[in-house]
Amino acid sequence: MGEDVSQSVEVVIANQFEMIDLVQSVLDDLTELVDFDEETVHWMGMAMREALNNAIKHGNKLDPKKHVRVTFDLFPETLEIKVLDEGDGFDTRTLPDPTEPANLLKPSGRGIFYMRKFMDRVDINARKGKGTEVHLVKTRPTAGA
Amino acid sequence: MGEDVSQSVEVVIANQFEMIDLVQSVLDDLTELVDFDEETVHWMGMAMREALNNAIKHGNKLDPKKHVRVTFDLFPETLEIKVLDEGDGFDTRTLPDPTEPANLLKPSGRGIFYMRKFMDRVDINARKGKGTEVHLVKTRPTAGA
Amino acid sequence: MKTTIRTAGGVAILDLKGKITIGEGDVALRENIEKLLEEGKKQIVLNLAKVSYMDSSGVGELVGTYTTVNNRGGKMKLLNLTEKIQDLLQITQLLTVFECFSDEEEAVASFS
Amino acid sequence: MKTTIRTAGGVAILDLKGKITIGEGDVALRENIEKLLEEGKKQIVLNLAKVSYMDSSGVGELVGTYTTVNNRGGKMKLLNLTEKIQDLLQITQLLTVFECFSDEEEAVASFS
Ligand SMILES: Nc1ncnc2c1ncn2[C@@H]1O[C@H](COP(=O)(O)OP(=O)(O)O)[C@@H](O)[C@H]1O
Ligand SMILES: Nc1ncnc2c1ncn2[C@@H]1O[C@H](COP(=O)(O)OP(=O)(O)O)[C@@H](O)[C@H]1O
Repeated sequence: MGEDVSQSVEVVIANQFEMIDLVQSVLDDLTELVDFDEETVHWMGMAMREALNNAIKHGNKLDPKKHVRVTFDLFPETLEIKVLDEGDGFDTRTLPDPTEPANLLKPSGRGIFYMRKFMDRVDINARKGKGTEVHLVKTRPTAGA
Repeated sequence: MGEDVSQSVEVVIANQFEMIDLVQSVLDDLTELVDFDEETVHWMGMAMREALNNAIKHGNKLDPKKHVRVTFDLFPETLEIKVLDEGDGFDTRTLPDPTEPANLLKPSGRGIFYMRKFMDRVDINARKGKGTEVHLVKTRPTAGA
Repeated sequence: MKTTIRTAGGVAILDLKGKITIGEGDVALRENIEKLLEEGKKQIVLNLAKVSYMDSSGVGELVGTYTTVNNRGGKMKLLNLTEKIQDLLQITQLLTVFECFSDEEEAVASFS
Repeated sequence: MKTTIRTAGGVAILDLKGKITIGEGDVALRENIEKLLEEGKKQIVLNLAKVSYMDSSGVGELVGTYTTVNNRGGKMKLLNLTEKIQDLLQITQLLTVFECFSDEEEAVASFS
């Protein structure tokens, strides 16, 4: 692998849940080129799917004419996934903790929590009028080796 | 499925042969959503891979900093794939026929021929400075039904 | 998701198969539970052995149906959690909420 | 692509496995053939039974090695074409060029 980001992929999908499998396939193929174990790939996939679910549902509000852009960048130390929708964003500071007793039986509110558990870093960039970008980062096992 | 093109996907890959499998996965997933038989999907995949080979090798001249853009559009009657590189194009009128006796033993020159055999329509748009776009069209079996 | 419903010792057992995700299975589960409750079947076991994938919406759906069944005076328990589903429930501290079994007879017997 | 080379009745049989495409296998095939020719082994059979995928570069490589072997006074024949490879060669009228067999003994015997 070269010094610069040569292994990058960008996928733009129509705003439909059916399209998620297709982005998952790209992630699967991309992780086959590198050194993550199966378990890591599974949970990373789940984190990405949660971000896609949110982009399609909350961001693009199920509007089939909108799009979700996903970029994959394979850096020497990390695999980074960005999920960008065309929505109005939200306040990331007020997200309730789903493990608090009062929230335990709520039927929703666990997506971002799972993302944070399964990735090494999750940045959410919600910019009014410019959509929400969820940035998922996983450190590669051989990083620094 | 709606009236307009809701099932469209765009994939941008780094200019590397290793990335071709990943575009193939997207095609496989996309064709699972529709009604093509296995055989058709196989040959359509081959046509697309030939276009990708050419984009990476002849168009982008193996430059790893260049990109190939692939778009998939699922229309009511057709599945259309466009493969766009950043190269200088070529003269499509002077392509030799690989089945002519004089060309039969040449080690190359069969890619576009295969594309034309396996797709219902192949348009090649070579525009100097704007890259070459290969437009592959396959009619859906249920079209018009 | 595919669901097969059978009865054992007066308990309704739902064998779920496939994905329970935002686009798939989540609504089907709710509808099946609703039907059982309407028929007066309030002792329910979800067999998750063949559930291949679950996302946060699927987890939410488990929680939602659990609450529904409780509110209607019934009980819903889980059977045969895969390792991955167990992890998902563990992380969100839902293993303390659900009664989980790895043996069907035990699950059925636990209602009486 | 993986290649195993064995000999039967003085004929070199290459069992090819995997993909012969632009990024994979095409160079390996050429190198293997070159080595055989250097060793004086000029009766060559390519067993394609386990070739899962071939693109136009793979077909080109077959043609290229065929010509090389011919030019050096040898003979290269094909064994166990899959249906898809047969289609590929048929379409480009290469089935008339290659001698193809579906029985290994026949292929070997054809050299004598
Ligand atoms: N891409 C997004 N655009 C707008 N709002 C979002 C987005 N992602 C998440 N949210 C907001 O954050 C909340 C919490 O998201 P999440 O933890 O995934 O749980 P859930 O999706 O089950 O509600 C959502 O209910 C929604 O209000
Ligand atoms: N995307 C492209 N950009 C520039 N030239 C191309 C492109 N695709 C094809 N060509 C030209 O057309 C020729 C024939 O292509 P093809 O039929 O695929 O056979 P091959 O790739 O084996 O030469 C190539 O050798 C090349 O000169």
